Amino acid sequence: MTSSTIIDDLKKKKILALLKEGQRIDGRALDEPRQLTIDTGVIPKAEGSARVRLGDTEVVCGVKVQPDKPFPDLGDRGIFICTAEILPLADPSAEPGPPGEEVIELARVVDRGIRESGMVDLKQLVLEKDKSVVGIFIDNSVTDYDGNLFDACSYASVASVLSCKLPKFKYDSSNGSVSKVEGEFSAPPITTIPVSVTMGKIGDTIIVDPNADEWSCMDGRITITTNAAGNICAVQKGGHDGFTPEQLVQCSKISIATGAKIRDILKQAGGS
Amino acid sequence: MTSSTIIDDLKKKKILALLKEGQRIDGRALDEPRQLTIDTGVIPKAEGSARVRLGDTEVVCGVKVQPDKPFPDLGDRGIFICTAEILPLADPSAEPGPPGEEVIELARVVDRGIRESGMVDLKQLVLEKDKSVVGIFIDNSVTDYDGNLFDACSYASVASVLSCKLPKFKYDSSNGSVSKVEGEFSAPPITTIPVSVTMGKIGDTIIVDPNADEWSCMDGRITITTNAAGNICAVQKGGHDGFTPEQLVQCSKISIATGAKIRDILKQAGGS
Amino acid sequence: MTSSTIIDDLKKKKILALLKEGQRIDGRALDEPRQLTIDTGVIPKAEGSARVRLGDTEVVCGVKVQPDKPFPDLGDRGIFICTAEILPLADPSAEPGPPGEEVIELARVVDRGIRESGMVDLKQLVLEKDKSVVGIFIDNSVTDYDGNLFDACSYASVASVLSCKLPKFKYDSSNGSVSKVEGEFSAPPITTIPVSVTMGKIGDTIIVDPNADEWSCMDGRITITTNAAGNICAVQKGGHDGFTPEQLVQCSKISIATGAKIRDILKQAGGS
Amino acid sequence: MGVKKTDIVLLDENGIRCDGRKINEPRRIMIKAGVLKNANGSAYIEFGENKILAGVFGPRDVHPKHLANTDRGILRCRYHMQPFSVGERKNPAPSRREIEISKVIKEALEPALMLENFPRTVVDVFIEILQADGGSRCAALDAAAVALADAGIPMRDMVSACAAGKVADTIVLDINNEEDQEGQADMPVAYMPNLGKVTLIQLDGVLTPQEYEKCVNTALEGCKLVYEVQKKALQEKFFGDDAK
Amino acid sequence: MGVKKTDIVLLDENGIRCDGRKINEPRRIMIKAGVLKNANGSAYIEFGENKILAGVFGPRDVHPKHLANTDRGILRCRYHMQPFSVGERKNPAPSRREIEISKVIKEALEPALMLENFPRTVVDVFIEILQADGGSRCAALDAAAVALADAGIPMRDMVSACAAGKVADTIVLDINNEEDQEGQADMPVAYMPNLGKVTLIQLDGVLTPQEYEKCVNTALEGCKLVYEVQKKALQEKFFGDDAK
Amino acid sequence: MGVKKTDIVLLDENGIRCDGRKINEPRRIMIKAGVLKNANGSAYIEFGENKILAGVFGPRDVHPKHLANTDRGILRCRYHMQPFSVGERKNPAPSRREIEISKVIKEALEPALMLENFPRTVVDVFIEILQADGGSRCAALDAAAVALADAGIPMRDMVSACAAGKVADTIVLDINNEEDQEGQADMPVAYMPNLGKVTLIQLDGVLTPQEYEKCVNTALEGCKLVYEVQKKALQEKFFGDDAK
Repeated sequence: MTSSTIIDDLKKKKILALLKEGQRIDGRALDEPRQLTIDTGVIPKAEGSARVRLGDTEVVCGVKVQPDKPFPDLGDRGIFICTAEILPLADPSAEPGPPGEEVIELARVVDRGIRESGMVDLKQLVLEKDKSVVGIFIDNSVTDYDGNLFDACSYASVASVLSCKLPKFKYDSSNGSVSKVEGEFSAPPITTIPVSVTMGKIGDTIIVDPNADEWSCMDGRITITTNAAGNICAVQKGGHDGFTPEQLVQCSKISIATGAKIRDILKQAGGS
Repeated sequence: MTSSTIIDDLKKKKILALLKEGQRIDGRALDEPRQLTIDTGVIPKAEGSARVRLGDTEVVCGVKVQPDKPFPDLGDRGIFICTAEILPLADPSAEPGPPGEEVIELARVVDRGIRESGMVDLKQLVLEKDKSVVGIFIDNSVTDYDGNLFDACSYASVASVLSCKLPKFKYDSSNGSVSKVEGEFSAPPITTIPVSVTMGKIGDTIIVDPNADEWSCMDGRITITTNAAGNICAVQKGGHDGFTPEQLVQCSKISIATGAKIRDILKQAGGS
Repeated sequence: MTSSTIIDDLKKKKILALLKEGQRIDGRALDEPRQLTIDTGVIPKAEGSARVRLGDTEVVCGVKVQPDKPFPDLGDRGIFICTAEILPLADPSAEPGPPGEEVIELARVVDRGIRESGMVDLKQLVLEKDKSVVGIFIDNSVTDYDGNLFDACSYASVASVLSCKLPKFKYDSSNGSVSKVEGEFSAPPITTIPVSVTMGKIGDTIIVDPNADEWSCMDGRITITTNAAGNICAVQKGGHDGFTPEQLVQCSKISIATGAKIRDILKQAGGS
Repeated sequence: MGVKKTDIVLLDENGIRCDGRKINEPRRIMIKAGVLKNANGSAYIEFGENKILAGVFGPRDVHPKHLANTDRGILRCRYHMQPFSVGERKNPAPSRREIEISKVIKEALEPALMLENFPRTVVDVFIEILQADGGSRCAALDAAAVALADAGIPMRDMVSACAAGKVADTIVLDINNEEDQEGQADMPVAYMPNLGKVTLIQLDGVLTPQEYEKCVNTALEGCKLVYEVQKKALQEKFFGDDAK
Repeated sequence: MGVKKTDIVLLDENGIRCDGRKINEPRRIMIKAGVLKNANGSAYIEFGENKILAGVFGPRDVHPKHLANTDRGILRCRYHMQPFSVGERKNPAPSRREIEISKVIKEALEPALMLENFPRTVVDVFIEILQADGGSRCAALDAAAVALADAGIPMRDMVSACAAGKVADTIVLDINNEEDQEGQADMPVAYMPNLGKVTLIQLDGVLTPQEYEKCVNTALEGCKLVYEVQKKALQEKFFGDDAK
Repeated sequence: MGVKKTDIVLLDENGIRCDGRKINEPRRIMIKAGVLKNANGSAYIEFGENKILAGVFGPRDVHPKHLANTDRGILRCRYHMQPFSVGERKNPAPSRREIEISKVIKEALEPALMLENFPRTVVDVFIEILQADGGSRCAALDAAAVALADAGIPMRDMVSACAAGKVADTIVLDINNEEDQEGQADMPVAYMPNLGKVTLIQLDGVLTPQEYEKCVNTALEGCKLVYEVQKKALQEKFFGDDAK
């Protein structure tokens, strides 16, 4: 491990030295995300799916749509659940087993960013109030790790949902059973396209979309999700250092500007 | 750890030396429990609650009352479940995680002492036979450890139940649903007040309500629960040494005498 | 551990030397299973049961028969589940706790051998199509280990099922409840008697029913289950070495011949 | 046919119990020592309808090592029910009830074992309930104690266990399943017969102080009867049929 | 009686909120330091209807040892809800929500602690929610920071937390339970008041960029109010009632 | 469209199967080596509708250390299905089926690996089923073997896997999903083509001894076809498009 630690140390020093001159280790501008490539429909058996590459981070996402019972007290809306998992082949340090706090935070932040934006109008997913609703289950699997899983999983989720074909279900009130109407599909009820933008803070420099090298030496982290109207719909700060109030405002502006560009890519990928 | 072990050793020798003269390390008589302080209603959102201090042992207990399905073959009685947990802030040696055998025994002994006494008439908690009953869930959380959790949790449970306001539920036989009748409450159907008295055996001396120092050096342990009629309704022996038959009778007498005094304190605290 | 390792090494060398001369350490012929002893009805409270000794390997098996909901999409057949557990008293190296991959494979291979043979006609175990069926739960507990648990558990399962008294259940379509008709029993709907034969490969020698010493030094393993018609209904290869195609055919012939002899013992034990 | 559980007469006018026993009569007890090949010591007991197997390993190294005690050996105990041992199939994962019983059995055996002779080691006692009836924890203890002796673990005394209880307002010996379900109190007791110490006592149910004392004493008489059966089992194992 | 949840008036024409508070008015806050005997430091907070206990152990040895860091101490944090702390009884096993909150609280406290002084050790913060109301993570943080100070852990600054949010199209301080359920946005914020750094910020709900900035600033005003209460609690603990 | 599953014609009068294949014709197979950046070796396979990713790490240190073997490297294998890989969403926790398949895949790969060269280390094979179809364990093995070669782990031989089975009383190559559900037997086989050894064989379903032998041989023919695709994938990875 010693030699790898020395290389890590050298890399960290390099990153810090470059940032002082406003440069990044991979040549990007401070507010420039990595190249984003999206393929949808990669899992034909799933109702929606996408493979997303954000730099060298890769995520495969699949959507399953199934009838379900609504949550208690939420009988007037469908179910929408977004998960994330780092597959053990994505990273030498990943281990099979129950998710740690990092992965739980990842899944919850991705889920919340999309949910709080109201992207999918869950009220249109009710088959029978309080009895039966449509559930949309979005599972993200990270297959290659190069930092910033928050945005990669968020984009994969959004693209999968945009590309999703919603089967038609029929509720039979005589016996409470639900059946699928073969061959009938519709687009999901989309209201907006949320875009997550994650920024790292190294020293006092804010960088957009940190790669794995930057991720491992950053002091703080903030993920801001914006909707199509340019409003902010979710924020999550992480990392062992704080942000000044001014930096928080700066980050919100970056997230709106960068979000708008990425929203165009997502729209195109989703075919809408 | 060495120095602490030496202190523990010295303390143990002191305890044994004092006991030979019929004295205890904190000056109590052999059959004298520590001061018992009970505050009820400390968790207003719970249907019943209590904070109990027994010496420096502290327990917070809350009662939730909810409609539930009865257990199979027990369709003619409500549900009554008592749990206990040692919070990790209660003790440097406590760890978060699933309960060990010590805590499982604690919870089961507290539960059994109250259940076997018939304190709550479970037959009065049936909403619709075999279909729907009222469940009383009593959760004890130990917040500060100074030995003898058995009695502290038992007193906290009893006081919480005595202070409990039972909501009124209505069973709708047309669709099997249960609804709460807002604003209507009653006292739980109490038949007796059980009192648990735990005794330690150090050498051949029996002491009541051992504190943490005594607990760590005792050889055997017995918890005897008595009801308001002065009868014995539950016994649990623990520890790595045995009791003579005569000691078992001696302990039963102590538990009846001490139990009567503590029952008065519980009655007062419960407002009955 | 050193001395035991030396003995193990010596034993292994002895086994290999003997096999070169076509002999086994316990004097058996290469294709000769150990003595099989079966007692049925050993657990009167279970609907079926057996204690099986295969050499010094011992298994106790019990069958519980209970009404259950059918699996989705399998509403026209009963439930048949076979499990296996190595009890910690069976073997100094066994540990209490969740089953490892060895035991999961054991249980699944035993289950599959019997299931794929169609031994029990599950279509005759339906109380009400899609609503209620009879479940047959077969639990094997290994009480003494001397190798080849696959065959010992399989024989115990088959003997338990053959000796099983199936209670009569009545489905009440008005409320969906199921009740047992007291005192009425029938034999389970048996169509064939499957026999599992496990062979080890040490070097290039195939031996039937390896004991613990042979098991610990064998290179490959194959379990072949045959039915009463002499057909092959399940195969499972294990171990860290492969088999030539010719060996696979050789093993299938051994399993048919040996299976026929063991089937007679099972029939007798099951009283059919 | 048409007889409901609650119609059982637990004690008739002649002092005869629902299974035909007298008030102070235990059920049939059969113990066999040394029944397993792999375990260092073992025993099989049939106590009424209970059928229980106990196996002992040790003294042996402790894993993980940090659990070892430098002063004395440790005792571990697992009481475990087979899925087919009860009326409705039991989930094989240990229940809270099984964990508690494992603990009280461990503490009932510990006073009899000279574990101070074996620092840094562990003795493992594994108890498997093949068929359960009333009083299974006492029967389990009886088998476990014989298995420990069979394993050659140095013991100060045997541990012998038997329950007493209250049925139809009467203190009776050795509660069976129906009496446990329908009766008024159940008190399992374990006893070291030569040292005169009670190493397990539990009680569920209500007793007056007088009944409590009588119940303890009734259970102790049962323990002494069990003790004779345990001794016989060990004699048969070590000295063969001549010992009969 | 007959009043449905959705009929709540979150903000009336006079700028008064559903619990009678003004837009910039926090709920009642009471903090007491040093409430536990066993913990090295502790605090109890009542913040609105929140009732929360925090206890700190450490710096102490790390178990298992391979988790230790040779450069600096590590911080562990557990935010845990009692089963009786919410309307419907909560399963005591930690939920994914509790695990996430534990992590963000840990990261909110870490910048304030001089853990570099205590290599190879761990500081454990245990937070128990006895009764939950809106804003429990901020209240938990406030108690935890006081408990850390009470334990004598060297700190660069206090950490003070308070939420702001959007209710009836208005930015308000310190969201309560009803406002959280029925309101438009909730933004918990933690702040080091002397170093001027935000160590926790989350947002659920939609805000315009202008509202976002106002919401941050409103929350920071709340943090400063909390800071005064935290200081008072520590003064009372260490200097007694004279400090009042 | 009113057509029920059981109306599928698995084999028509012209010997054509439900997906248009002939009796000895495998589904489309496409393998790509070296598809992941972090893994030491990797492969992606499409085999019919199966879409599977395999990644290899190692030889590397074993954690926890007591699992290490001083004589030879150990092989660990995980076969894991994505929640979205099947019709109904699958719980991501490994099922008993996945654990068994992981074990037989490990034992099918082991004979081909020269693990004796790497004592005290572990080679980890992670297989992720992105989309499942009939024969996923064979396809998984095929990808895993290529990933191991891609990782540069010394191998005695390739491992090539393909199933055969019985459908409409006929032995056919490479069972698809419908044939697996509705057919009479399924026999997955893995083969070291140069060493001539079968390293995995399982069978579900009933075969006469003659059918059994024919089924083995049919599967072996499939394995040889797969072997060519595996070699091509590695050539393309290491020698580029020229290799085509």
